[in-house]
Amino acid sequence: MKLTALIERDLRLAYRRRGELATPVIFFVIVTALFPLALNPEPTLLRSLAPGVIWVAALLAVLIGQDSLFKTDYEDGSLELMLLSPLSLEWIVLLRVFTHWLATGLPLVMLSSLMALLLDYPMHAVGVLVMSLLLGTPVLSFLGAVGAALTVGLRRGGMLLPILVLPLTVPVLIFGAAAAGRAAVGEPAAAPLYFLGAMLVLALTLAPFAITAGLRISLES
Amino acid sequence: MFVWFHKLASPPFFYKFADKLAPWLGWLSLLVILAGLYGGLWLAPPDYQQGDGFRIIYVHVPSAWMSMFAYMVMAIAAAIGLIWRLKLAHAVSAAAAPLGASFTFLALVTGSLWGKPMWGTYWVWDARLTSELILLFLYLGYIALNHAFEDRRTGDRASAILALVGIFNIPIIHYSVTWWNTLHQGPTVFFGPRAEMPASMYIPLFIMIIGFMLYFTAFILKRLQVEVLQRERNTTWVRELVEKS
Amino acid sequence: MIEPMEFPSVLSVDNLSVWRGERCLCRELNFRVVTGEALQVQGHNGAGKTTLIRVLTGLGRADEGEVRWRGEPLRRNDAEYRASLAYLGHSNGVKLGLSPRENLAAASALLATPIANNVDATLERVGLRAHADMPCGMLSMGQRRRTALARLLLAHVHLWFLDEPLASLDMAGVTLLTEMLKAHLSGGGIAVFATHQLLDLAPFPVKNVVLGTSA
Amino acid sequence: MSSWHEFVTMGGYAAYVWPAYGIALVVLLVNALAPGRQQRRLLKEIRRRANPKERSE
Repeated sequence: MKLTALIERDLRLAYRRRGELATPVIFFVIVTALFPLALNPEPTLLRSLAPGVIWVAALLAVLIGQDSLFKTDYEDGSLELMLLSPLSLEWIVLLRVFTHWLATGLPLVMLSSLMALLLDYPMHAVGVLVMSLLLGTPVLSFLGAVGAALTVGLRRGGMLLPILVLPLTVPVLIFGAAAAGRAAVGEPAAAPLYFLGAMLVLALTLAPFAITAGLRISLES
Repeated sequence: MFVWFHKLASPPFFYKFADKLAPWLGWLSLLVILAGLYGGLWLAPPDYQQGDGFRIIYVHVPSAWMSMFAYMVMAIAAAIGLIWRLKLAHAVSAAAAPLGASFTFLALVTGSLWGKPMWGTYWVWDARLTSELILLFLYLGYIALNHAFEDRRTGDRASAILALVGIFNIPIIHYSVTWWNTLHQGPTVFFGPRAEMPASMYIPLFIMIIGFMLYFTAFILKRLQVEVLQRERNTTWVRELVEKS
Repeated sequence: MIEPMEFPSVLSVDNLSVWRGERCLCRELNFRVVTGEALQVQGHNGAGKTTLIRVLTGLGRADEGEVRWRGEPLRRNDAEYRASLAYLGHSNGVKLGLSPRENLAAASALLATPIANNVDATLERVGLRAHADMPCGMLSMGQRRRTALARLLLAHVHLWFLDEPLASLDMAGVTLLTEMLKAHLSGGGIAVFATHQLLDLAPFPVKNVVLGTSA
Repeated sequence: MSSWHEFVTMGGYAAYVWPAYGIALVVLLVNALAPGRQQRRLLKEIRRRANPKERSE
């Protein structure tokens, strides 16, 4: 199938510039590590703050990473070819965001369990934390992709993107951090996880349309 | 009727139409707001719990109401602009944003001034105030994107997409914030009209809301004139208009 | 390839006006190009050649007027139209991290029709056989441009839109492009290109559009 | 309200009620005056561009 060839291309490219793609992940690790330095490194305090700290750091890291989603394609002209392809741009974009998430979001989710240990987050709840990030970070990727599509033609788009997208990410942050927080104190975390799942379904179905519309507008001039 | 709407969407006709209508609506809104203030600040009795502090309601609730109404106007106009490629519709979105942002700002400031005597602090992460704050961020994002492009038309269309994504998100944001708020059981003070309010309390509130709506209509027309002029500056009708004046 | 008579392959433009910000690039432009013809877009730098070509591909949009393909005005998101065109822009659309072979494989994944020429033959044709597996970042500007030219040969499409195709090509590259264009026209194709140099495509007719004279 | 005094002091809430109305007044006034000023400035600019000769006047 053709679309698998596109995934293959994206993953191959991602592998060749893995250094660049690692930056959001490194950013995530460093930001998480800064909190104990700014706060009091007392274990009970850290434990109570851990879900929020990890979630905010993941949110920022994912959004910062999304700036590069279409940038190189825009600069080298591949984006025009994508738009001129007779294949459905929605599908192309969906795969694009997904492979980008595989390259940046997934490593971040994996590392979050490690960061959880540094923040004295209870071991028994790590599964829920990882699950919440697994469901939530793709939603962030899609929201970030909408912002990236709208700002791809702008020279100073990198600063603008978080301003546009951060307010939209509030529900993901709330449910994600709540799931991780509840699990840590032994409360049931299913409800917020379901909400995250529902948002993921919404993002998967609606965001590609917003992203393609944004790309078409950005490339018009 | 439809023909009339079609004519109204043509920029030169609209410009003259707005020129005639805006001052009338502006003065009318002033009258209505003054009447509402008289009712709210003088005639209405003090609240049995909040005393005279509750009188902030007459500016807080209309502002909060308008902040959401303006976003609706902005998003609907954005959709019309994208679907039917109506330049005037994009101008409506661009004109509604700064007005909506100011109402949101007002709702936040009056809300926190109300909160101080009730909670003992200017800011509490109450569900409504938090939603208002996020709404303000959404407005700021829209305005920033709208002005980020060299070509005004590209900016209009890009920010229209953002407004639409926003309107889909607002219910989810509001729901999540309410959920989060009940989870953490913050202090709740009731902002807004209550079922058992006497007529002398809620009638001024409705008058104020009507006054704010009139104000919004009057000054969105005025702002639209500016937006239309900016977008149409090279056309012959603008040249003729300039030469006549 | 037999075309039904009622749908002759013709690209036409009716009363096209394109503005860029405050500047009018073309006003009420009219032309038509048919099978076997080429159209050269001329004009000084900044006259709007790129913008016009982008409007013709459907990437850009016109302020007034219409672009018609086989008599039908272009719709928004016209996948059928996009399936019948190939575009070579200012930028090559070549990924520097991938080799020419990988680039062509990715480009063919974006096509609707199965590829007409296999990747090896195409690379041979544009003279990149020896460099097929080097990352494009290590190739010269001219070789990258050739990789982009190779993309045009992957599928049989009716319309070629070429924006400054001669940029960074050497003499042999210019000859290659001329031959490619002639082969395309003789196969019943249409080519629209913007160049500063005149291309000799005899015996095929080359029409002209000159932009920037009215401004 | 039964007296001016009561109206001004707002039953002890004057420090909150009056600033709220004051800020509202300022915001509404700014929004009311800004578009008119912008419109005049824009018209002037368009006129100047249309006839560059009149600039010296």
